[in-house]
Amino acid sequence: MPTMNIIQAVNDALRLEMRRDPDVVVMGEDVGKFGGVFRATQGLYDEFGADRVMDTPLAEGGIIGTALGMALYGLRPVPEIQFADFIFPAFDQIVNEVAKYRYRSAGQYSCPMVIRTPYGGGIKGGHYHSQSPETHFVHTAGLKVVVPSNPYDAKGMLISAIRDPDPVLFFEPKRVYRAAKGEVPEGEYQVPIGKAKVTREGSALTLVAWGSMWHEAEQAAREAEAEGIDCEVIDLRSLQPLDTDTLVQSVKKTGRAIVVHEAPRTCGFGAELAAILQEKCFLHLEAPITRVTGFDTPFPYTLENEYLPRAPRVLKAIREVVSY
Amino acid sequence: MPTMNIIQAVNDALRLEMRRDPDVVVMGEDVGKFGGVFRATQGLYDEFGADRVMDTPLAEGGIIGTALGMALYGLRPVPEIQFADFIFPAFDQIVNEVAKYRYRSAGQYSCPMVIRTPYGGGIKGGHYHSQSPETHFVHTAGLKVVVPSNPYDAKGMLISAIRDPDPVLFFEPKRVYRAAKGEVPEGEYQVPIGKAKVTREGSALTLVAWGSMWHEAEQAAREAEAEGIDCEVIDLRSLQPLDTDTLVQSVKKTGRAIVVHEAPRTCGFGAELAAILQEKCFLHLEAPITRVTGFDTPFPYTLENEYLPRAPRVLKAIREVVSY
Amino acid sequence: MRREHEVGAVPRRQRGNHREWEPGRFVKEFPLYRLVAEDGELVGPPDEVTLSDAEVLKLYELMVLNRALDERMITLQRQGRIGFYIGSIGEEASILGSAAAMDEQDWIFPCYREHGAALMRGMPLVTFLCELFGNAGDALKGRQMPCHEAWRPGRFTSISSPISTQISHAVGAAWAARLKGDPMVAITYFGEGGTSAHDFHTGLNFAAVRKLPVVFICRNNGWAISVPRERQTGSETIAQKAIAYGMRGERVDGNDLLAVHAATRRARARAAAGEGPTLIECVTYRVEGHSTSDDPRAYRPAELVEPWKRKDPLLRMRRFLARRGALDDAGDERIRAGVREELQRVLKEAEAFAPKPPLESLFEDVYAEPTPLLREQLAELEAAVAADPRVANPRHSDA
Amino acid sequence: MRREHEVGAVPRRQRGNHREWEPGRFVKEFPLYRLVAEDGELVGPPDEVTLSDAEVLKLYELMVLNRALDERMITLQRQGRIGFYIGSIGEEASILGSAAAMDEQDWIFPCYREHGAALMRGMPLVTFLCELFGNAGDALKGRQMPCHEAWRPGRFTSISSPISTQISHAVGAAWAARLKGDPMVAITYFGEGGTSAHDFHTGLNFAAVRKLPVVFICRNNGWAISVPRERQTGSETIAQKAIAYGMRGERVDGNDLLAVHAATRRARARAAAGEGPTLIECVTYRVEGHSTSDDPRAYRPAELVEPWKRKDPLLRMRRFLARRGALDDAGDERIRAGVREELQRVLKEAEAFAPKPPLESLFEDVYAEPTPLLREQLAELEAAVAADPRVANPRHSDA
Ligand SMILES: Cc1ncc(C[n+]2csc(CCOP(=O)(O)OP(=O)(O)O)c2C)c(N)n1
Ligand SMILES: Cc1ncc(C[n+]2csc(CCOP(=O)(O)OP(=O)(O)O)c2C)c(N)n1
Ligand SMILES: [Mg+2]
Ligand SMILES: [Mg+2]
Repeated sequence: MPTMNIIQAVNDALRLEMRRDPDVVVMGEDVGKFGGVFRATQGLYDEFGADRVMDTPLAEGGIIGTALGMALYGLRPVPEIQFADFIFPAFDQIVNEVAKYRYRSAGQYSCPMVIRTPYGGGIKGGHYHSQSPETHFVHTAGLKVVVPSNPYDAKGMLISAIRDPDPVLFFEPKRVYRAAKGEVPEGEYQVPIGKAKVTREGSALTLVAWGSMWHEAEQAAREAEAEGIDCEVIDLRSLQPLDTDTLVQSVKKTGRAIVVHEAPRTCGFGAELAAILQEKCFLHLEAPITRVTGFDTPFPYTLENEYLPRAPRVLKAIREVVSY
Repeated sequence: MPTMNIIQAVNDALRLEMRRDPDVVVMGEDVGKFGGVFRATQGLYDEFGADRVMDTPLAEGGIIGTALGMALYGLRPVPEIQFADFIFPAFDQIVNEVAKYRYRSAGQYSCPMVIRTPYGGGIKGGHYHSQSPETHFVHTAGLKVVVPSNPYDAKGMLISAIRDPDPVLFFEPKRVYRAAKGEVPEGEYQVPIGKAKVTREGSALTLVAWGSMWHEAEQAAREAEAEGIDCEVIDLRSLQPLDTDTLVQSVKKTGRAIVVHEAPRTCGFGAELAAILQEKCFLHLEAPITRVTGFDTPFPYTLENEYLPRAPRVLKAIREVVSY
Repeated sequence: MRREHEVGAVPRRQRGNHREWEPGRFVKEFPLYRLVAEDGELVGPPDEVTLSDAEVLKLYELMVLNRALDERMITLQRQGRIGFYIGSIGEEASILGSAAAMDEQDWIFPCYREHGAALMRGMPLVTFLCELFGNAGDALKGRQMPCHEAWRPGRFTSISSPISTQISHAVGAAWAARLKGDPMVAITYFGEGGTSAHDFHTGLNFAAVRKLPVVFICRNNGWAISVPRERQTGSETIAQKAIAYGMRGERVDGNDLLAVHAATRRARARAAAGEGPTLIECVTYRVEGHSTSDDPRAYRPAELVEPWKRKDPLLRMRRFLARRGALDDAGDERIRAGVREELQRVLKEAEAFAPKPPLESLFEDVYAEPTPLLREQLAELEAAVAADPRVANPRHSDA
Repeated sequence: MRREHEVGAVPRRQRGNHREWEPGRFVKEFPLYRLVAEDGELVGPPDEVTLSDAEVLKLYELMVLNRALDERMITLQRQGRIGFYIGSIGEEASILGSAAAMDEQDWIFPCYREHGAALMRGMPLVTFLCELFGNAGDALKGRQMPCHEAWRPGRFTSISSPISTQISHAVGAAWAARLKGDPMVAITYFGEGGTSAHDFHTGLNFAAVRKLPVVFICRNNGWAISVPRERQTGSETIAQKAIAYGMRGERVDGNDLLAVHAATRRARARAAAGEGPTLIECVTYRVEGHSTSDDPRAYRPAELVEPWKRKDPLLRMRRFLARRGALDDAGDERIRAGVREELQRVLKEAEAFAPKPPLESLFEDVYAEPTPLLREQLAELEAAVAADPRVANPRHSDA
């Protein structure tokens, strides 16, 4: 099996889906000849031509609005938003239009599309090249939201997302775009949307993370192991729909849970997980569900490592939670 | 003391602040001669003239962007977004610009403004005249978010918001715009931002709500009282900053809490409250923090009463939580 | 693709050339295109008429239905039988003239006044009325406010309230059709207020840069709720906004059914031929309030409306048809009586449906398949209704 | 306020009048305004020159500094000493010519290439460099990416990455100044890519409908990262976009410092006189990559760039000054040497600061006063750093 990084895996998934289905098209700023500022669409322009790999004017609202129209008409657009921080000009189109189109037309129309966008900190991007806005979209009924942490899932979930009948926000962890490498099967395969993955079994507590922060959670778990603390780690992968069963099963077993995410803590997705877990595992909990997250400030530049909930902070929380 | 409804209280606050401070200006769609589609700015155009009560073109992004520029230059703009559902075209300006301006310039600049907007369901508004998007803004560092439930608070908090050095989202509960009446002092007074109010003392459980849903919580508490269940009711009023002390004190006392809000449950503000309360009151809890909320669907038209977490659903939850 | 700046010849000793727009320049550059005068006389070049008298008569009948529908529904709203209504009184020619100029396979991306176009595209009147009631007969399962219909079989898309969002959808559909090699041309509607919105700008820009087959119809009816056109934009005409995109623009008498039809037909033909999109400004007037929620007396002097009542598009077509001997008073009365009867009958039919769609419909169509979470929430709601009937009946609940 | 539609005279027998734009029409309608030819000769009307030779010389010096700064910082980035850089090589005349045309009290709303304007407005070079390092000397407390400076004392506002958001800020500030009776005129910068963004449309529309004192400078440098101008908009010129708003437009040779200055000066005067805003298109070229993150070889043939190297704005001013006897080779060398030395010295000064701002600065300025939540989070972070130094030092942490 070839080894790929996440960018290559995304690129591979796009290529395979475009070969399989002529309705799949890619669009966005700089995705054409240039192949995207992170090179995720590299080579697609040459293989599929300017008609299916479309550079657009600089307007995210226009990208999503026209993608919606394409989807209504029967294409499967895969718009790229260059950085997740720049998704907000398209926010109205996403939450008021894309998310509600099927519902408001009672299923007469639908607009499946996959909105790909690199998210998160750790690349010295400051305020506007580091944000993790997943919560906004999880809160919006009608959207699916997924975040792979590794090349295998990135490829398999992107293929699933493109074939999904609903609009999917596909957040790519740009901090580990190149660093996360792994074996990826050639050819097509799917990783189902809505299924979390237990990446490490343990009994002392449950660590829940996704995307870049899954790597920090894993590292913290490794370090905790050295201290004799036996963590279970869950890579959430899909935030909406949520694999509540896997989570609840794990937390009922361990009695303790820590959620790790980059976005600011208040109203981050960790809040939802804490709310659900305390509701569904109440009688099993031996410590409060704890959140190790970004702080409630804009994303900083110089102090980004202090800001990010990296392994040392997770480890500290692990120690505190097991000794609660 | 005169009796007012919420619209009149808002109008009174705007008038007083505009008289006090020539830098306070009002702007938005239809706020001028017409006085706003809900008449909240009625009479201001006649008293203060077209220069301080400004009808704008139909573009919420433009309204907030220009308000930001005005605030930088020293005015205190109070932009109105006609319905909270239409705030999304301004989302980028609010979360990427207004919220971050002070931080990113390290305090060189600031852009205090009060974004007034009617929110919520119950007026047969369907998808686009019913939404409760508060979570998005609470999640965004740099913004304050308040929601009054009654005329007294509406006036006092709007005055506080206008004098606040930070940008404030001021969500007005349009379902009870006219129905919620009460005595309101003449002249100026402030209700501090960041302070919740215990509106009913009780020991069986804590009901937390804000805006329109506070009225449902109160009604449910009255009905529960008839059944011998003694609820404490907290009108949150300010979501960011949050009066954690008042909440924690109450829940430590009662050991049980229900949060009521209109927005979809997933990642709604109830999730944050549940997360905080289970964290801070863990050893005091006798039942999971429970959420009675809107469902994870777009806001419906005909079935809006089924959708809204009104008193009967709250009452059912009360019975369940006390007998957990 | 030429990638070099085209700077043109640079004249020497050329003076500062900031363009001032002499008042009236664009009114002159975009003269109002009219075929039929207010008195019904054909005043335009006869070879530009794109409708036969029989076709005009059919459209006239639809205009009469549209008008009667609007009037009846406003009454119904006042009686509390429906919650809201927004219609097109005075703007019928702009809507029906343009919609009729499109081909069968073309898609319509409406604003919220184009109900006549939905009916033209085969939406049954009873289905439209059920949408207003939001009852069990509503094709939208009671989910949207009145007047937010969608009709897929007629390629009439789904109306949403946020202004101008439909514009880029039309552009995207046209783009898709071109990629698929289909001869579809998209038409989309918006008000002059809608030209201030974000999506107007991006939609027109995307369409022009790719020369996509779209016809943009701006119903310039003078008002955006209480905001007059002069407070909406500093441009003299809406048509001139086409220049910003390198797109064709045209200004048309929006109360002249024949002119609107002819202009749209031409724009459609050019779009289909790969010559790109056109922005058509239909100059018309919002004779009534914005919707049943509005009372224009608070901001608009009645005198302003009077001249426009005389320009009524129905009257003009009636006169036109009369002059051509295609419609006499008796014929007109027959049309009106027929419409009245149909409305009466269909209204009864619509009101016969159960007032509410079923509870479980609340959770359908959020996704193609309900998620586990939504199934859980349905069960929760069903249990709540079972425990306390007030959950589904506000009369027992509200304080 | 006139609230009635102005329809103009309606000609009889008038033919369908959809406007086609003959190719070249707008290039002709907006001829490139130039005062100084590439060889340095004054080719425009001498009475339109708005700068003395001494002033040109000062601006030339600033251009040289700006160029040297850009070149040095690109090197620094390659050496890994700063994380990112985005400069204005080739666009200096567009930026400095326009900024210099504004008055002292005017506010500047920059895009992200206007560092020269920040320096012109008194931002100390060392402060600018500290921003690039994000170190303890950074006036922004290390919060933003390099090249996102803000300088309040010089009324140079805060740069953000999202494209064109600053445009409506400029409009709002101008509106505020008018309400306060201040003689302030706002100037704002954006690229031709930025004209596709939402905020371009709303900003220009708001400004024009209120005739606000704003000067809009579009640096049309041909590229938005890899997207050429032809894929950005279907309009022939950017200047013609002014027509959509009923605003003045002008197309200027953006590599001609004197032309840019004169055009901006006129636009400023009109704005100050209450005659409303102007859109100025500065035709220039992005000679380098978009930023240090970009490599244009992936999408742009080198041949395209060559002609623009000959149009270098520094070269043109040097020739102009030489012709006027205001600058000889020795003088030029003195300027360049001075700039090199200054850069060297200030760079040392900047690098002497501690590499990081203090931990607590992370929680300042979110609000005017930190909320209880933020104080709690600071305590949490301090405890974490105390417990494990790796929290503040990635080298010990990353896998
Ligand atoms: C984004 C958004 N902002 C505000 C509104 C409220 N609103 C509804 S209709 C309207 C005026 C629209 O005027 P125009 O575009 O001219 O259309 P007309 O009603 O005249 O046909 C406004 C402000 C809305 N629906 N959407
Ligand atoms: C809203 C938004 N979308 C995308 C980007 C990424 N981006 C940064 S610069 C740029 C191109 C800008 O081109 P132009 O406006 O012509 O300015 P120039 O760089 O040529 O000066 C893009 C797409 C961004 N910063 N903001
Ligand atoms: Mg209108
Ligand atoms: Mg550019």
